[in-house]
Amino acid sequence: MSDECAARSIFAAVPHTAGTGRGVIAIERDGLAIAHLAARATQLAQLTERFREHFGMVLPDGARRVAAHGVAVAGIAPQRWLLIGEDAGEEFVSGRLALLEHYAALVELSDAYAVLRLRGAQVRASLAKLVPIDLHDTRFRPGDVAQTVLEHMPVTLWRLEDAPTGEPMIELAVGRSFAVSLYEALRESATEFGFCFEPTAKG
Amino acid sequence: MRYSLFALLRQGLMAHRGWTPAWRDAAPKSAYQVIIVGGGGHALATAYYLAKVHGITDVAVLEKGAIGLGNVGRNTTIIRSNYLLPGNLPFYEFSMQLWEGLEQDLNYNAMVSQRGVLNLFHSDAQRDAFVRRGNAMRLHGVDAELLDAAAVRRMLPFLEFDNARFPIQGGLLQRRGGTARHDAVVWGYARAASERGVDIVQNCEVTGFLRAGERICGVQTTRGEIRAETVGVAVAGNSSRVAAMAGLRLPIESHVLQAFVSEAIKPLIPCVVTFGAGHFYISQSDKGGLVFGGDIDGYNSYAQRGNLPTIEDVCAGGMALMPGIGRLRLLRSWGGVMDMSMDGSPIIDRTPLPGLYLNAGWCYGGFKATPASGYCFAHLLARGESHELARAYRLERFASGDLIDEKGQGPQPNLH
Amino acid sequence: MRINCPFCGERDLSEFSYLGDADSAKAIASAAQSEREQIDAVYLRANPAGVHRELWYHAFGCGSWLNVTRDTRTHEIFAVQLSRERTP
Amino acid sequence: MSVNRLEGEGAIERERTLSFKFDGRRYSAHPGDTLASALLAAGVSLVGRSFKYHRPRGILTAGSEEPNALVELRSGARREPNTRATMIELFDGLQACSQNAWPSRAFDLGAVNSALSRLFVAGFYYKTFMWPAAWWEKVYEPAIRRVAGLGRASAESDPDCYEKVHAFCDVLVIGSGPAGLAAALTAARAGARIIVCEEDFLPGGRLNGDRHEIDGTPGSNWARTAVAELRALPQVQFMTRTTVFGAYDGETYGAIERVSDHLAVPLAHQPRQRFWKIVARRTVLASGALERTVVFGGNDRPGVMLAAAVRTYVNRFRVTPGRRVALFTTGDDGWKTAFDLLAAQVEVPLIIDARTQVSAALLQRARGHDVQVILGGQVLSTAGSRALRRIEVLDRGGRVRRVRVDALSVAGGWSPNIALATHLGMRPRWSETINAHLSADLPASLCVVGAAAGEFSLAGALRSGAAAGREAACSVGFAAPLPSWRTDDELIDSTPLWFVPGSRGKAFVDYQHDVTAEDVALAVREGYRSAEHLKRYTTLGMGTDQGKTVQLNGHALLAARTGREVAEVGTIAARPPYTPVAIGALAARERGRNFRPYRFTPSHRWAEARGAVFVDAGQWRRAQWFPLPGETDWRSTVAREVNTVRAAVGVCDVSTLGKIDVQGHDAASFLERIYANSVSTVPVGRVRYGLMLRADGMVLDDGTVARLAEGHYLLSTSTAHLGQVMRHLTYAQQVLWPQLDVQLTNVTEQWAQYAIAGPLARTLLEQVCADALALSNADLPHMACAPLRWLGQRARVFRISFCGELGYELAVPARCAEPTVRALMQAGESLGVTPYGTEALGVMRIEKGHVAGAEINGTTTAQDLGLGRLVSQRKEFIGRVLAGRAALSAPDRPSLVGLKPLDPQARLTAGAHLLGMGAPARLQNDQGFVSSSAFSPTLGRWIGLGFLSRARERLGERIRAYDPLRNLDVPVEVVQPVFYDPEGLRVKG
Ligand SMILES: Cc1cc2nc3c(=O)[nH]c(=O)nc-3n(C[C@H](O)[C@H](O)[C@H](O)COP(=O)(O)OP(=O)(O)OC[C@H]3O[C@@H](n4cnc5c(N)ncnc54)[C@H](O)[C@@H]3O)c2cc1C
Ligand SMILES: NC(=O)c1ccc[n+]([C@@H]2O[C@H](COP(=O)([O-])OP(=O)(O)OC[C@H]3O[C@@H](n4cnc5c(N)ncnc54)[C@H](O)[C@@H]3O)[C@@H](O)[C@H]2O)c1
Ligand SMILES: Cc1cc2nc3c(=O)[nH]c(=O)nc-3n(C[C@H](O)[C@H](O)[C@H](O)COP(=O)(O)O)c2cc1C
Ligand SMILES: [Zn+2]
Repeated sequence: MSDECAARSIFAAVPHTAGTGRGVIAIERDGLAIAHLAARATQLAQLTERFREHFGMVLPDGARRVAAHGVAVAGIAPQRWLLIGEDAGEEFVSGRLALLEHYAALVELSDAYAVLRLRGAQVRASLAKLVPIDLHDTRFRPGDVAQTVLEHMPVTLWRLEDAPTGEPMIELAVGRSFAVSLYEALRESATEFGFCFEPTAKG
Repeated sequence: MRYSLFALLRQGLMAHRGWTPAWRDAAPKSAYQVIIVGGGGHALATAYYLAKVHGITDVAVLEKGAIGLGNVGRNTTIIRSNYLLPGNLPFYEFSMQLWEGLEQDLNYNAMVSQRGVLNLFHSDAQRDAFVRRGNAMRLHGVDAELLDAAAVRRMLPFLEFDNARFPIQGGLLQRRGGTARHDAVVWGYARAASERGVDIVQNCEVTGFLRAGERICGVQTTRGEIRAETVGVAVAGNSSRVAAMAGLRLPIESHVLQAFVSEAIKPLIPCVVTFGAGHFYISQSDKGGLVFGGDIDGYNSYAQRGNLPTIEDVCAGGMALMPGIGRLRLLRSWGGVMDMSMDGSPIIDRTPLPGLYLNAGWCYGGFKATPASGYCFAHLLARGESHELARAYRLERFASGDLIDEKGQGPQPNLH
Repeated sequence: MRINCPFCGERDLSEFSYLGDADSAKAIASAAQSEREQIDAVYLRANPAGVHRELWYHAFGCGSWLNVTRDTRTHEIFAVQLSRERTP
Repeated sequence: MSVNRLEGEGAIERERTLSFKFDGRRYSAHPGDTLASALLAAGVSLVGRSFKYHRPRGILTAGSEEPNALVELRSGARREPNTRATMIELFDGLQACSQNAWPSRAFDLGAVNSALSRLFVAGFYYKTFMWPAAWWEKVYEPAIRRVAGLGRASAESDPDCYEKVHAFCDVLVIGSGPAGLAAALTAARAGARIIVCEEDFLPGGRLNGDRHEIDGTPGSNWARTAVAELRALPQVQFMTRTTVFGAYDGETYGAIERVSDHLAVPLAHQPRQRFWKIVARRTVLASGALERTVVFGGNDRPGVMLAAAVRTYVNRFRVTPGRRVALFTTGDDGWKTAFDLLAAQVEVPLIIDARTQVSAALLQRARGHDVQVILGGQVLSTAGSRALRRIEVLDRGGRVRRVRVDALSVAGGWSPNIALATHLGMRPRWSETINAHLSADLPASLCVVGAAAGEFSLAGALRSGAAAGREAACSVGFAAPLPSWRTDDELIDSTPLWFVPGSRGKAFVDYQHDVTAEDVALAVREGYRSAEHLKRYTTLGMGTDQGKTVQLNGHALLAARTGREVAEVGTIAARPPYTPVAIGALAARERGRNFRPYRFTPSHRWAEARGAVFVDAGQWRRAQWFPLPGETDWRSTVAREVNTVRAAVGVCDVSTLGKIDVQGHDAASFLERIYANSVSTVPVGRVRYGLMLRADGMVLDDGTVARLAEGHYLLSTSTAHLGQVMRHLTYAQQVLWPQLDVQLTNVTEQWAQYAIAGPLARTLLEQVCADALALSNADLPHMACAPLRWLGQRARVFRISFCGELGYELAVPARCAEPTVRALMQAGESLGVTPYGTEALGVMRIEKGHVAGAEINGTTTAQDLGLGRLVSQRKEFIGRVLAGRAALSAPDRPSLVGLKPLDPQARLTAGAHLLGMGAPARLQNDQGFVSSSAFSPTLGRWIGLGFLSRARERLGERIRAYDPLRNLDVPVEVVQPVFYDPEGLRVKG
């Protein structure tokens, strides 16, 4: 029965490629466990300490993302982060509640977002048509996080280390209700460069 | 000199050498019975009605620059009386009636064009709100019609009906609404007031008030002190600055509204169309330019210019409504600084300081009010008490709770 | 206009929403005030032509409220602070 | 047919020929031509007619400042009126038509206006057309409108698309003339991130139009090399066909790239134009200067052309505007035109220089040719019906001579092109040196160079450009060496001649709008003496060209007529856009269905498959109702849905409601300050209805407050108000009470939520989750909530009801939405379950008297809404004080009532006003209005909610619901606002 509720593609219904070439490749990132972490007042220091002990990472104090052992944490606001687990199950949040509860509010948001990983030589050119921020190599570096607006939709972006091919890789999260409009905007911006879309097979 | 076709023909024969200045460019006297600060539409109309209705001609209009270059010279010229609330509706309808006879009254063609104002709606809820407004209008004898989508389509076939994000369900139409040639309104009132003896003093900035105890008894200006029994302030957009000279704080923020005109084209848009859901409205000027606008920029400003996000939003609204204007070109964009009041409605009232009266808070809707505002302000200045039609426009209403909030946005001026 | 959000960096106007004069915000918080004081705080504004201290919300960014000091004649911005960290 | 095409090399591809049509006639041209150069080459000098007098007009310039040569380009849905022939890059198959002429441009009936020009002076319409009053809309105005306007719009939807790009750079260089290129090269070599925007399709600016040498090579070659160097650098973006149209706050510039305008149609996946929003740390404005005309009789005749434009046509396009071309100049620069024409073997019979003295070098050079030079001369008038045939020249001795020419080039002096340096409100400053305005009060990030800064020599342009490029690069952290280039010398002396006083015939100060020197005099006579009044009265400078080539002359004339200096007259603000911009480009992708994003609930596809009809709720698409096969009338569908819920059970997707998670040690006391009613007393596991007020005491929103744990609440908001509520809460948290320990998380997207309502709701739920949760009244009473396992996931159930039946809301992680709704439908099949939409929900909430958006409209207080009893008197909360203002509790203030037509068949409509039974329909008698109405299937009649004065005293009274807009006037009874189960027993069932 629980199979039914396994993570599934939010994008399953959309057409998959447009244009020719592979300037922009979008891969749906499903199965991520996501939680919102907000420090309790006056508990930041303890939270940071606890977090370091448990995850082996220092909570970034700006719009940065760090990752270790399949868990990433991205600063999205003063004293607020998104905690992202790769292929993590339900326990990702519940299992950590006890651990962090005293220092932070930890709220499950795994289902709140549609997340795409974008790569390809033209990712920046394509995104430049969509978001009003500077994505230049030196301005939006690997590990940087940005929340901004994409055609009236609130989005969060973070840049990963470049692909082995040297292509930039950027992940983009949007509220899941916007997924179709986001997809359409992305496809139109990328078609001139060749757009490949790879939703999750499970869809 | 009276304006007429005959006068024009006669002057044509003598190379138009016989025309005289439309209004006297007066130098300030040392004292007047009434001083009106500001040389915009409201101030000039006030002066005119003071002279015409109340026989008070010892009046000076003091304008810091040249008359008519404030908001009255930069608005999108829409006139209408499609208001909802009883505090507003009779006032604006009276204004509409004054517009209807204005040209003959002033002997100046202000090109009042009753080509209709259509407000589009896109949902049942919006429709019901419009119907409520339309019914209020009808209760006051104002014309209002409810159009369904098919009727809107017949009237404006070039709107986006088939591919719209927010499909048009219909519209509220006031046929008597329309536009007027804004500059001509200024010049017409100036000429008519000047003819009746009013001094129009340009390049005369009011920089302070003269006081006798609590009482205001004149103004300081860049052209010297001028005394007066009564001082009326009608400086739209700058009301807070002038009030501050008298130590008053007002329920007003100054905001910028941008407006736009396209290159002139042959007639395309027969009426005024407003697309509330897309923050866009448009009409076509007699010269052929599409005159359009949208929301205010949304932050306190005295800069008389706006920024790109609003321009993008307005053009997007335009394209969402009328995808046929895509290849027409925007010719000029500009901004005006307006008094945004805390409930979106104006103030015509005495101030706590005897001798000082205020006409302010017109937001983006004061052009259409010009005749009635002048009429009622003149009444207040002449009689010391509010005109019946402007009774609701009191300063005290914010304290008492008698707000006139057509949009229900509350004390958040950038949302009105 | 671009506002330098202390958390997100410099961002375009389109990401922000505006509230207005920062001083009136304070008065709203102290509900213990008299009706007259509340009325003044909620409705009256200095509305200066010049330096203005005002509140903005980084709606499409980090969700922070910002205290911005700005010239209303030129739109020049002199300072931006997180409201929650503002120095009184 | 290329009668005016010259030999030799220019910037056109002679080997290739393009064909195009103008007014239906076929012509040929070459790649690199503009429509203007191609028409000139073909000997077409008459291009269109003017606005008012329908005067024949030709081509005055070679750039975007063109006032005369406006055409309708393309046809059908792609028709572009008022397009400057000088800016149209020729493509094969191009079609264009002249404007404002009927039946043809050569023979135009509108030209009778010219004969009536005695009447049609500036502002004539203000003085007439006033009688009879009703004729304005019927007769006068339509006539005026028909003749006004130039081209015709296509009313069809624009078939092309546009896109917007956000760009960032260290240095933005506007213009690619010598100054711009020098700046770009200098800064780029240092390593700065650079964007260069050039309006023209050929970079180089005046280097293409003039014959210059830089470092021993022709200027145009130097430009080509410089551009190649720039283009090769990775940190440089070099864009041609790109006009920077406006400067905005925050170092933001708007630019339009005409990606496809030089093609018949855009290539696949390419936009027609691209709108660039550029944020630049530094900007170098190298936009050059604009040449002015001189105001003299007939200065508008086809064949009269600005001198620099003549050079551009000759040198760049290898076209001459005529075969016998005279020159009328006010400075050294104009002479270059004569020399270039002569070099191209074109006859130059006459050089008229308004100055009485010129440098010997010029005279020397002229002497080598068969040219007559008149110093201190002036052109009084021109002649020729559709093209220039003759000019009349006054010499210093007072002699008038007539000279036969077919073109006249006019060099009235140069005005720095500083529009972009004034968009932020800077007023330009008059320069006595160059007799024109220069930019002033520049912000630190902006630097003006080259001719735009009044540096009129080539050497000066290069020098100032390089210096600015270096300065800009340094200021953003790059060290740049200063290059230098060798150039030939040039003479740049000039003395302005604004107008020729003894002009004969009409002398224009605004070509497009037919404003003449006489109009200026008339305006002055009538008191319109400030530059702004002159503009508005005569429309001087208000055309598509914004008076770029001639407005200053108009001001000089105004100065002379009013006894002032030109400097005293002031300037007219240049406003964005610098040149007109397609509205579609600024909208970019936001049109049609892309105007705003769509939001879909997690089970949208299921609803779609189920045949739901959707409705827009803000950005959301929500299921409005679910017709069954055979149901054709939506009312019967909704009635069935309501009846099913009331009698059995229904399921409604309420996922769009806002959901906010609130935690923290101070969560309770925080929420106490937010809500008007008490929420800290809600026990864990319970839900309470909550009301939030704005600071002014009006209701902001209502919703539920569920307490999940001691310091943990979950709030719900209405769909429409989530954004506002979230903003309000964060404001309270961060601005008002930052010391409180509160964490807010918007969890709206995380949860799919379903209302399960009806007497069989519990039965239905039990069938699917009895093992997970005890649902009895004792275990889960009304207004309780509990967690449960659902389909293997963590879920929540809330025992709440909007529709007044026994009801639950089941919240599940969004991924489980479809399995959940399917499971519910399947389990409910035997119970007769129905999905229901927003319409049925709306009907049922009216039956229950619950307020919604139509009632919570920003002008209603808790009391107005009949919720006064909820408002706590014992605590401080936002809005408490001001809600107590006198007028807000006045007894005649309308408050919520129920309304029921006396006639059970009669329809009640929202928007109707409420009047006393016998009272005449007048505003004074208005006592309120109907806010919501619906046909209640439960009651078998229309019912409504509304606001009525003195409502409390009037229950049972009969009044009218007056809706003249819909031709309805319905007697109604005032009743309690709860029509159904007033005791509220059913929700407890
Ligand atoms: C872009 C835009 C579009 C609009 N569209 C419409 C519309 O379609 N319909 C509509 O009804 N309304 C519209 N409005 C609103 C309308 O223009 C104004 O409400 C109205 O014109 C204000 O009244 P006024 O004419 O007296 O103001 P103004 O013309 O602004 O007059 C005020 C005058 O006071 C002068 N002044 C200021 N301070 C001093 C001082 N210290 N001493 C001396 N003089 C001083 C100013 O120079 C100015 O001339 C619009 C406004 C704008 C900005
Ligand atoms: N002898 C004289 O009296 C005199 C007077 C003026 C100019 N000049 C000559 O003009 C040249 C001046 O060089 P320069 O580089 O300053 O100017 P320029 O005229 O050579 O170049 C300016 C460039 O800017 C572009 N441009 C203008 N506005 C633009 C905008 N908004 N967006 C994008 N592009 C825009 C133009 O298309 C043009 O290519 C020199 O060659 C000089 O000799 C001579
Ligand atoms: C109804 C209306 C129509 C206008 N039409 C034109 C026009 O056709 N051409 C033009 O250049 N400006 C037009 N304008 C704009 C004015 O030139 C000017 O920008 C505006 O009045 C504000 O003044 P400012 O730009 O000097 O601040 C129009 C303005 C209004 C209000
Ligand atoms: Zn931020």
